[in-house]
Amino acid sequence: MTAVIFVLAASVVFGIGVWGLLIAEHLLRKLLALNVMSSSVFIIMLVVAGGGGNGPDPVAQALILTGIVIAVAATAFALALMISIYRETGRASITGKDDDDR
Amino acid sequence: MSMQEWVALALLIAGCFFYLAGTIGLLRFGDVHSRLHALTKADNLGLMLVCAGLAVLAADWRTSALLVLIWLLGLLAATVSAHLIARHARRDGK
Amino acid sequence: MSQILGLAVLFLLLNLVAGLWRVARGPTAADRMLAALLFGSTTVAVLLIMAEWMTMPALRSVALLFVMLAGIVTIAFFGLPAGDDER
Amino acid sequence: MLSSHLIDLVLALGMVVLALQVVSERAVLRSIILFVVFGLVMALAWTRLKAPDLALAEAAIGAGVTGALMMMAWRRLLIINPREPADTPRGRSRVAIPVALLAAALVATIGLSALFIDPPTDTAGRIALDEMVDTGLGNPVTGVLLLFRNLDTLLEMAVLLIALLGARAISKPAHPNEAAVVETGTPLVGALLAILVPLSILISTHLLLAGTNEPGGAFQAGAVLAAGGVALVLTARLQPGDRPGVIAQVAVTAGLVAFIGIGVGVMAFGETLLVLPDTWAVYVIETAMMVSIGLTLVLLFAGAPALVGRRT
Repeated sequence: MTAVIFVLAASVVFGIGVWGLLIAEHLLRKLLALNVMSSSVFIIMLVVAGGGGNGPDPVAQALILTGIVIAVAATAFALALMISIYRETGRASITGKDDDDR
Repeated sequence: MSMQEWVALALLIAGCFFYLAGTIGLLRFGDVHSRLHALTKADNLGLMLVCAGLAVLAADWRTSALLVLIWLLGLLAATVSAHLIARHARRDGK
Repeated sequence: MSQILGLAVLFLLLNLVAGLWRVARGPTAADRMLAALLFGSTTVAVLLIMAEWMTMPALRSVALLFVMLAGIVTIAFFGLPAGDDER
Repeated sequence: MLSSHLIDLVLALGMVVLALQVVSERAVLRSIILFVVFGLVMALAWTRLKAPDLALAEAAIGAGVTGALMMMAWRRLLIINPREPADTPRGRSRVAIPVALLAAALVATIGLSALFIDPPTDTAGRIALDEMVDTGLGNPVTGVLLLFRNLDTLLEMAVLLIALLGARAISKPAHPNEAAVVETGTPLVGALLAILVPLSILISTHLLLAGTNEPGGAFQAGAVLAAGGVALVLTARLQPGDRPGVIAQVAVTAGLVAFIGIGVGVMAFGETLLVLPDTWAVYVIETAMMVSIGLTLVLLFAGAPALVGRRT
């Protein structure tokens, strides 16, 4: 029962993350949405992996642990990219009408 | 329920009561400073009572020592955080 | 007894949700910083009761980590410019 | 029993509402704060799913370090251009909602269907659990991370190093007080640090040593170390330096070097690659990884090649 609750909640959170990613124009907001999405994927991975008697599947836990650390490394690198883009172009958001105002 | 569980139950209920008091204070009070009062004082007393109840329940020294350490750190974190938040609120001119 | 521990956890979580609602609505940045305080006390109690209720002693180190994080998050929040609504 | 289902429901709803808030909030800073709260609620969800290792990592890294990184990035944007509007406009994308609903539905069907088929008997996890008994390690997660699938862990350390080198390559050197947040004048912060930073070192070594038998391990320990380091950088006790000393360079690469060194060195004794001899090797590698992860995350946060003590 716990599993079903969390899988449904995580799927909704994943949808919210996708929505956020699509509508956000500022790069920082896109990163926030991406992190929310990755968190929900981790929840689903663990719940789907099920587990032996005394707790969830250790291989799934190890993969998710690795995933959390790599997510923070990727986020840090993406933030550095964003800042240098902002320094060069003075803008940190991708607006839909980029090509019109060129 | 043994005597030990009755004592633990009493402490837990008292702790939950103070958490409730803290939350009501947070919801009802007007400005940040009075909310800080509610949160730091009532919640911390609630944490102490909950830790005491759990220590009685766990009834072993290692766990009780860890619970006391967690409570003391909670006290430290709450006091300094309240100070920083109040300072930040003052910077807004409140 | 374990049923009572479960109810205590539920009660504290509802307290947390009420507190977070207030903090999310709070007008000033300082109100939002109260969230760190909330997490430093209510969630710690939830974790400690869960450690006893679900017999998972590891949750006590998670609670210890939460207490530490509460202090550090408040320092980070302190960096928020005054009244984060404009800036 | 009823209360456990209600607890899960409250946590699940909390996750959904917070995620919605993070994404739809206008002011970026409010989104970041809500994101930290979302990470902490996620950590609670991990405890309900009986995965304390992940709760530790999610709280320390997911909420703590990531939240601090986002906040510091936003501050840097403001330093470059103080007129950056706080309320970032929301794009009008008609396709967003249908795509989001489709994605949610797809993920829900995958999750639910996987739940209701009966799992295969010999899953990797079960094999790992069976073979844990002769490794001398109590914690299966550490066992998987360092023994059965240690190539992943090795490559992950490489990813961390690449992220650090990449971030350093493209960012201008941070000027000294950019990361400092709290004027050093507040005495109370000094008192808090005097207790929190040694405590973070104590907790991280405890997590490291306990990691072989209970939840804990190099990643969580490194994340807790990073949390302490972030606190020092925030209060200007550690300031961005320009040239990394030898110690810093050795510390950052220690995890990778130790892993490769022992992993390859073992072949000299006839073992196959990356088969760790016994628990002492696990401890050595985990300690080196803890130091590397902690220092890398703090350097990424400070946005500088090195850190120096406060120039009084």
